[in-house]
Amino acid sequence: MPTFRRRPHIGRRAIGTGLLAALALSAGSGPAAAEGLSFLDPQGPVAAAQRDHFYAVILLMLVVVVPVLIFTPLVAWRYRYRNHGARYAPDWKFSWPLEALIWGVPVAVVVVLSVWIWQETHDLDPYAPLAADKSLRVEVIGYDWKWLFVYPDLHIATMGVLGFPSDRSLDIRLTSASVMQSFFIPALGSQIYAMAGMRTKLHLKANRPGTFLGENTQYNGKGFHDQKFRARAMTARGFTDWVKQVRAKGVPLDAKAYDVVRAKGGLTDVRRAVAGGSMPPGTVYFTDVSADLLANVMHQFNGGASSSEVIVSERSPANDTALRSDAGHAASATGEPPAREE
Amino acid sequence: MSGGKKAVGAGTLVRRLAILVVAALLPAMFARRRTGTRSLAGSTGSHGRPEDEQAEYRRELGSYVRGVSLAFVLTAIPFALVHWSMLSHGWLLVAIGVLALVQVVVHFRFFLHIDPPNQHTDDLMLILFTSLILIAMAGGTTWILTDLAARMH
Amino acid sequence: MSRAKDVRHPGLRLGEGHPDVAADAEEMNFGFWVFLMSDAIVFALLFATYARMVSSVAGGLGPEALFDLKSITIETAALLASSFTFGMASLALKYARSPRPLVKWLCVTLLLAAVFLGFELHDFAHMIAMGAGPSRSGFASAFFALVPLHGLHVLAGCVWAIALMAQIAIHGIDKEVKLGVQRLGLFWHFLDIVWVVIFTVVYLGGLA
Amino acid sequence: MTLHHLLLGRLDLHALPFWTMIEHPTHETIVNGTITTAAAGLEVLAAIVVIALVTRAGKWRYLWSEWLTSVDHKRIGIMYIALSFVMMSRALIEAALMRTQQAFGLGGGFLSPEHFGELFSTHGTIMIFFMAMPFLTGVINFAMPLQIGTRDVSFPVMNSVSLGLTTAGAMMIVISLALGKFSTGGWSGYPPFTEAAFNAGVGPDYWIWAVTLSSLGTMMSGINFAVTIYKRRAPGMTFMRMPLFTWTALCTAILMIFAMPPLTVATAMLALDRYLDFHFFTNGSGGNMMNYANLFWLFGHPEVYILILPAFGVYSEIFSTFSGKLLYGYTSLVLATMAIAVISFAVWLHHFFTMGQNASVNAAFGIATMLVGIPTGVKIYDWILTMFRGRVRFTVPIVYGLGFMMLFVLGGLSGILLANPTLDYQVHNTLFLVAHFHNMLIPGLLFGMLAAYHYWFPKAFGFRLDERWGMISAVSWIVGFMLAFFPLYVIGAMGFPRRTVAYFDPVYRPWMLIALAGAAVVLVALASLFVQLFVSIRRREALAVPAGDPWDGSNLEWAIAAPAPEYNFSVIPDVSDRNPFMIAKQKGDAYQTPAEFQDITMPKNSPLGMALAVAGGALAFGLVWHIWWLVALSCLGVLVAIVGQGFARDCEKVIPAAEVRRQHEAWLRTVAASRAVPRDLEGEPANTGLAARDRFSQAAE
Repeated sequence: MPTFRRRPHIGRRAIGTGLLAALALSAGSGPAAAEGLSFLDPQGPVAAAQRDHFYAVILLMLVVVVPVLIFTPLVAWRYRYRNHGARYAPDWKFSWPLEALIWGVPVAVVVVLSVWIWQETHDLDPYAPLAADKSLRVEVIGYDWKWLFVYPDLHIATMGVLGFPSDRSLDIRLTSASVMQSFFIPALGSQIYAMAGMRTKLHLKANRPGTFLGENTQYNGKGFHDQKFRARAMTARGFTDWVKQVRAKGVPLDAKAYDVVRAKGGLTDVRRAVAGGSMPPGTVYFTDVSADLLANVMHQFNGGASSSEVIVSERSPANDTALRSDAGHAASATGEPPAREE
Repeated sequence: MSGGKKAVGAGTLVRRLAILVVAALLPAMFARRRTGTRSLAGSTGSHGRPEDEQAEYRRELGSYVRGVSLAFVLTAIPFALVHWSMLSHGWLLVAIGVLALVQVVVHFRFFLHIDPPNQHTDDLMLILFTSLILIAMAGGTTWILTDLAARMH
Repeated sequence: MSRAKDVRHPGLRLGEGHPDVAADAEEMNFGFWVFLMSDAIVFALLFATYARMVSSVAGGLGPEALFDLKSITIETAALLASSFTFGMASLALKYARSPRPLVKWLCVTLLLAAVFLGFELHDFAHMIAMGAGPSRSGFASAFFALVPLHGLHVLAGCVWAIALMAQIAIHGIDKEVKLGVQRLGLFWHFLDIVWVVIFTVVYLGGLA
Repeated sequence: MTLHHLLLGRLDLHALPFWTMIEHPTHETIVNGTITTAAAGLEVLAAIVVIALVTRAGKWRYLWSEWLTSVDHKRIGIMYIALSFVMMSRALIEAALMRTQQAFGLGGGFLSPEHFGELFSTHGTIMIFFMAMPFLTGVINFAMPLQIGTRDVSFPVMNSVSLGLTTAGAMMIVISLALGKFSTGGWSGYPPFTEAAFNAGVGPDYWIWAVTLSSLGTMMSGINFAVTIYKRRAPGMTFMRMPLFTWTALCTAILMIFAMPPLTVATAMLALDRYLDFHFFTNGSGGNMMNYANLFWLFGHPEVYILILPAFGVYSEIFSTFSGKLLYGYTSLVLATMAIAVISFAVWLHHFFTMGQNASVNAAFGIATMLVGIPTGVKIYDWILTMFRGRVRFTVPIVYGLGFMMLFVLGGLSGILLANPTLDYQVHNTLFLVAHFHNMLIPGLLFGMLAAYHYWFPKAFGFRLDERWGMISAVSWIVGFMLAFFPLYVIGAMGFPRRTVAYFDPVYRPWMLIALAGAAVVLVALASLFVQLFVSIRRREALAVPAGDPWDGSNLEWAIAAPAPEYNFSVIPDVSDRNPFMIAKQKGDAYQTPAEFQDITMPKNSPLGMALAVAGGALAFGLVWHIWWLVALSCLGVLVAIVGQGFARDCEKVIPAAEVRRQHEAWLRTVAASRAVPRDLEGEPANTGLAARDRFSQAAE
């Protein structure tokens, strides 16, 4: 497994000062700007490597770009029609040394870039696990117009917020229950498509606790712009507490709740329908979530279950109860919404 | 690899036969070059004489007959191979693929009259360039989609 | 035109017995070749799609259950023979003094094409009857885009041949008819090549 | 099935843009309904005004016989460019509307998401298929046959059919504004979003048929151009004597021939999915939407070079012409052009790096993509070296050219960034990408086409375009572009997805406001173009260049009168060099009376193009609205038109030698009466199209 390399480059930082300054300038203008928005202000190793690569490529490209920016106006002005002092050689049309230079330099640049591409692409392959640590498994399912984050080992699921501990990497599997979507947390790293009947993979990690913008970047209809979430990296302790919270405040993801999830609509619609008033704003918490949910959703497009059968779980209820008591919660404490009683 | 084992004995025999047939056919195809150049010389110099035209007609007719015979043979072999499962699955695919390629060349040569020595380079370049693009597109598509399919489970 | 003497375009070369077409044939035939090559890309992509989707049967029937080699054999024989009879039509155009042999060979070609199309339609009906119509699965969709498209091309070739015979009836064998027969010839032989790939990739490959 | 369905399919009152607003009057429906209705109303009004004006002037017959049925490559080219201007106006207004929405989009804005979706979809579709493609097709149509010294393209009637089909496609988009809704699936129309399961309405169907018509037209244009260049060059014009623009036209044509089939296949499969319940790209039942991405970009990437290459050719012409100097590195430029054309077929995967293929596949296509950067970089340096030791005149085309070079390298830089799969994983689908491709297409394509418009306009109409308004427009384009798109790089790097109607983070707003200002400046640029045309027509006497060579050109197109005669050349020239006209001028051989004139055979007008435009348009309309009788009828119409064309005889007319002689001699008298102007008077009324040989040295080669 390729472990994660991070090559410090002093020069790279300096180049991006302009862009970063621009970012910083605008970053001060709103409260929400405190959230990690961009890989230029990376919050995880993947994004940091991408930023370094970004600046490195820019720096190298300047070898070709800067001469154009200098010589184009310079030559045009020096050889303007009225400048009678400039030499005029109307028949001059070729020079081997210059030819070698204008082919040679771009070729050299591209050779270097190609080596970089090969290395970086393999190092940062989203399918490749990040480190040998015990990663947290998260399964992401795209609906119109929200993401469902399933924690198959914890039997919970959330919407609107993706919580995870910052000391563990995230092992994400993705699919879509609708059209194609693209899952993206810029401050942490790569985006990847989620498609119906197919499973893509992504590995991310945060450096420290924080809250970052998460979104879908592939247009999927009228709720597209609203398909955002917060990626919340927490301390190990904080994560445990958060999971308890989810269990406490969440509602079971049964067939009825699932119908709400898969119906077209935004996060607010789901919140309203499952009466998630006790949950923190902008989130929906689910408990009793089948570990096979993602597989079932995928299967449904590959000649398998109808969409109403997706949530059928193979886990025994007893097992489920055991898990719940493990977490130290009585089922009665979950604040089940009345709607579920029917 | 369905039914490969039982057909191996007969398969090798038929395979050798097929190779022999193809090997015998190939020279026949390229033997046409000689007569091809001769006919060009003939037609430029001696237009209008009925006996020459008659010869020219017979030559061209012969070319079509040769082409269609080759086409039938090259079709019959793979159909027979598949019908009687005479080779193992893998070899069968290779054999019918190769035979199809040979037949495509036969069609180009005898029906579409693509014969390099007597050809405008324009047309030949066009066909070769098309082949290049075609391989890039179809091959690339297969490569990409196969890779994706493998990584989507 | 100085280049008229140097006509070495592909396809049937009418030679010096037909000086009226020489200059135009060069350009027309080359243009038609370019079109055919563009069309070849269409088929190539359909083949690639088919190859990718052949296993996407979505629980339905696959090639080995659906294809009937006997019928394919007859279709193939008819189409290969029609390529030969079209060659005869081309020779008739080049050498015959009257339109009769040309029309005769075109009619034979049409007859063979009708046999081909008839059996092909029969195959399709058979597949649909077995519940493998185009909306059954990705495989069936890919099949019903690729093979009938070739059939449609053949049908278009037939319409073209009939139109040419009508033109012969009205205008006789004039320059336009000669150019038309030449190009239809290219088209016809091209379709034969596509069929060779179809019976190899789709039918034999599916049954192998 | 009711009678209504039989007659009108699914077309009913709900198709009208104001109907929803009347049925369900909410704030949102009223705002969006009013905007759409106003736009549709303007469109209908414009159509009525045009019809009324033509009728009042009694010009229908003239329009029909001189333009619509014309098979003259120059007129077809001009009509293509006119179509392009009309469509560009609409798409730019849409762009400005989107910029306005996003500038005020913090927490909402005034447009509904669906309306915004239609806007970015029509904007993209129009700009690619009905602005850029017609523009470059028009320029190639107009200039290429003149440059290679022939009288028309190889297949003049097919040329008119190409125009007809492209126009029919454009009409689909025009109609979609007034009847029904356009797709919201973007210009690339990715399924399964555009499948019937998710978008059952007429929108995706409008998109499918508009694009399909256009791609058929483009493929025919490609065949036409390639065969023309292969078979119709003037005697002596070997490949390595062809003007650079003709070279790029050839490469573009080859790309058109091979890149359009994948698009046709992709849209046809999508149509089969939607109409006949096939499963190519559907969710489930064995469908595979990844193949759509694959097929679409098999077309889409070569398409980028179809768009850019002709502009590269134009820049080669104008840098040489307006520097008064031979083109530097001709062979280099030819090789670079061919290299770009070939490599462009091997890079398509970079449009979906994030789909999940393995690192080696991604890296391979990333490297292939960067290879394109090499010949492109070489070209830029070749043009700088063309100016080097020249005498650069800062005319409108050169200003576009200089703006192009400075801006294009920045776009190239962002392109190289995007070619890295690693970085694409970050900026894919964001406004960074949007900024990048606008950065390539506006300076790369549009500036080049506008430069070409300015450069060859005198050859088409006999008078120059006004320099002052041209300059205002050029500067506005450059400034407006920078203001509108540089902020998008920043916003994109901040993770802002493209196609987003509204946002909730105020951090983006300042940049959006700058971009809005840029859009306003671009609208000024557009308006200036129209003012320029108007002013130029008013001043056409003062701007006239009947002698035909206003810029001291070096290729064959400048060796004839302006406007060019129908048959282009009184006698087909013999070419013995590159830059044949420049050499003739230097030797004093220009403006000669040929030893003898011959009758010229030209193709007659043909209504086939118009017939297929109408039948094709009706077919598409019937398919969109499920009006099956119209579909059947128009299929029949197409069949009859095509088969009928085969029966047409006597399609040529003869222009007698005496008439050719008369026109040629009249032109020579004009030349004799013209005052040769030195280059510093190039923009003055004194320039009547005869160049003084003041600053050139002797032989060129």
